[in-house]
Amino acid sequence: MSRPGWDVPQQARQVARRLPRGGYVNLGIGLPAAVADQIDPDQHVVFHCENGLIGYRGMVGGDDPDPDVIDAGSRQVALIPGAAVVGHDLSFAIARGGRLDATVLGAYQVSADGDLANWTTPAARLSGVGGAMDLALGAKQVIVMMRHRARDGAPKIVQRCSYPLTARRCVGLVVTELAVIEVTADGLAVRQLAPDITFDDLQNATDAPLLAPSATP
Amino acid sequence: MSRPGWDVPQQARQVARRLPRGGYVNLGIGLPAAVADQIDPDQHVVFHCENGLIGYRGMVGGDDPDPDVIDAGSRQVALIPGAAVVGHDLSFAIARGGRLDATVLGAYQVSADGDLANWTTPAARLSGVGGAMDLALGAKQVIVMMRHRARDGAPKIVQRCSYPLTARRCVGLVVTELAVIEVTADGLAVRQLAPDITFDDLQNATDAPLLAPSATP
Amino acid sequence: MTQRTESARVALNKLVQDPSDAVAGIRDGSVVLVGGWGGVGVPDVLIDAVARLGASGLVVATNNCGMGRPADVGLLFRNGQVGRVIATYPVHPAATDFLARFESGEVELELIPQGTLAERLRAAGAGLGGFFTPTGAGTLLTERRETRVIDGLEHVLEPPLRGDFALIRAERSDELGNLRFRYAARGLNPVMAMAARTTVVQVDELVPAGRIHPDDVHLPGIFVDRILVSGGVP
Amino acid sequence: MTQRTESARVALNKLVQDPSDAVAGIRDGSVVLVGGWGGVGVPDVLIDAVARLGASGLVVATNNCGMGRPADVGLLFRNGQVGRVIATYPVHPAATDFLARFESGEVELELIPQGTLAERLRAAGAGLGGFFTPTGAGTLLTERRETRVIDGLEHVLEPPLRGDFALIRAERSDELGNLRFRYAARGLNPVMAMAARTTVVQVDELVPAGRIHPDDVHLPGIFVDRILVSGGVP
Repeated sequence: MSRPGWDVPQQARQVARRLPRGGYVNLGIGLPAAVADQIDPDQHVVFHCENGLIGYRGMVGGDDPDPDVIDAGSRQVALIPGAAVVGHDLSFAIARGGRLDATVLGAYQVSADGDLANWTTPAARLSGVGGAMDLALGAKQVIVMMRHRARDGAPKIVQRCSYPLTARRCVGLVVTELAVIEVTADGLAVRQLAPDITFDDLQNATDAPLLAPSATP
Repeated sequence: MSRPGWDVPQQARQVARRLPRGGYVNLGIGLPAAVADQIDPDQHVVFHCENGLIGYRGMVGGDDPDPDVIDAGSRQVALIPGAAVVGHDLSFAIARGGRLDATVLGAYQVSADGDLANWTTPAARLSGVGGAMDLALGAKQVIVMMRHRARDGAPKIVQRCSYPLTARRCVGLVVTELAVIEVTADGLAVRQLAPDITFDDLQNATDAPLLAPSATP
Repeated sequence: MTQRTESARVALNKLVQDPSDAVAGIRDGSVVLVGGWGGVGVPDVLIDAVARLGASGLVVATNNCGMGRPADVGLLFRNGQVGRVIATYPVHPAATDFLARFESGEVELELIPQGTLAERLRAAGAGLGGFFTPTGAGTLLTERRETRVIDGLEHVLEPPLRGDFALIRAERSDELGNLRFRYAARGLNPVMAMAARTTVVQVDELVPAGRIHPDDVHLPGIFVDRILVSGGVP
Repeated sequence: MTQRTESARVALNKLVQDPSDAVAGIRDGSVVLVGGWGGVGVPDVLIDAVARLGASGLVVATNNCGMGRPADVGLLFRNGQVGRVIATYPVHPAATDFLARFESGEVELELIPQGTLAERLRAAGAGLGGFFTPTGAGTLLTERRETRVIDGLEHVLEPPLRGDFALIRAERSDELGNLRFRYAARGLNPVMAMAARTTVVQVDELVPAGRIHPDDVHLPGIFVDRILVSGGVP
């Protein structure tokens, strides 16, 4: 069954091409992991993983998997020439000390003013937080990569988060399978729509009001 | 002109033989540096230097001096097999985190209850502190190695320090050229006298009352 | 007149032959820091030895709560040995033993951000009394923490996290306990070694003193008390 | 809507050819962290470049205040470029330039314990708002610090020490700025690199990316902004 909008590799490419050239970028678990597979090597982005690997890429044909070379979701990856390894203390000093140009994180909810909720739900009796709070607060730019709606169809881009927050006013860009949306001082500005998606489709799938591409500078 | 009591190598041997077998020991600048030259290798003491070298020894004939292998006083030393190097952050985490079995420090004054003054004098307009406070507070045992009197003849083992303190109640043992003195709950207990020194000589050179060897358990 | 009463760490004779000797001294209620991140850097033989030891009511600090491997930290939950766990990501679907104990109320969970876990361990190792961090401020996870606004940003005061024991894993050790880790298997292992009163390392390979260049040591042996050479639980 | 406004550190094009480019941006009043401990690990070419640049009223953090070498931190005192210095051991007899400026009241000194200097730098690098330490509590050096009794021991609250620039020296760098240091020349260089908004490294040798094994990197290039290859001031 085909779903509307970009598939995961296409969505990951939308994130990848917006990453700062030559920047250091952390990728969270889940959908964001796919960005490492879609980056143009000429962008010279260096990926940081919370586990202490700095400088990795997605596996390609011919790569030998190494059980100790994995990403945040324990997926096999490969190291680039010039990679470095640190322990978790230094890995998170990097994240918390403001050294990451961007982090790409999954989310349960993002609000119109960039609040992020991505570690627990009101119904959850048990949650994991991992590096979400460290990264959301420490990275220079927080990019959310997620499905546009929750499994039950509820919009995840909301006027105000109803889920417990990870950090306030931290998200700068949201990339879903339907669109690329920037969090601006004026509101949520649609920067790009997936080919088969109209602005009205998008607004219908979104709780917070959106600014149409033509209406945004 | 010969001075009474032990010479520096002899004094250093008095310190060295009291270091815990197989222990990690920091040596301060000045007189304490000589302890590295006098240790019995069979004690397997590992010397830690505030500059991040762990596992060094005094130079012996045939050693090649290396400009980057120096002790806290910038004196050339050599590394033992099994040496390790860390940065200052980790070197002082070791000192402050309680990993050192002992530190040997110089002093201006030591009080009867083990207060240490070794970084400045009341007259000084300018002082250096280095790692003195970190080590005095962090090491499991603080051994002071110093001349028994100041250059002006003033006793340095005093009832109460008149100089600004480095740390309170930290000194466990004082080794001067005249004697080895332990700081005990009952007072300053003389553990050993230099060969040509009497207890009365020692008491005359000392501001605080001493417990004679026979009077101490 | 020493201020600290921990037993001396000696550079000598750190090698232990038997897993039970490696974990000797862990008692009911001990605070045990368990290294490993996901499936890498896991001290499985030491965890297995704690399971055989049978101490209970342990307070365990760990990144995960089990990944379904034969002897990861999940084994301690399966055995009912854990009273409280401090973890960052306990929700892996394979952490079924933890889940069962958590659901039944037998295990109390303190969930903390991963960077805060690493920093609290390091603070203990560095002899700090605590630190202010903005991470987690204003969230459910830090509701009981003291807060302070520093440079316009809300911070929480986090205490050091000290362990009675750290169980860690390294690729290689020399006779003095100088360690090398391999890629992502480094993880929390070094900071946990710093934070514990007694640090036990499981290593794949032991080499003579001097074989690891001093500038190539990842964690100096001063943080290591016992070395067990073992390639892992079969 | 980013929270931090520092310019991006890029993995690309870190190499600079000229010492003046290496220190470009240091202005009157900049906070400059200067690596080196005693006579080792001293970024002499970078210090010399700051002397030629001529910025004044600098706030300098350093272990020593000069050892009488041609281009150690003493040169900045000789030139009258330093307004305030944060140091642990400024009393070396060869620190004559510092001494003269200190005696005349031109330079203000903040004397701090060496471990506190390292820890304050690291706290800045790790994004902490400050930390409690027992070191220096109850002494003249911490009279103005907030204090708190933790576990029965008096602690002082120490703030992070962030630099606008760090000038450091390493033995070797690869093209991405991954660094190796040599023995005691490591010193404060890595934590200073962590603590500065812009970190400049003087290296003896540059090697291609991939030449340093990932597990052998002492300080990852993410902390390094500019690389100058130079064997030192002649």
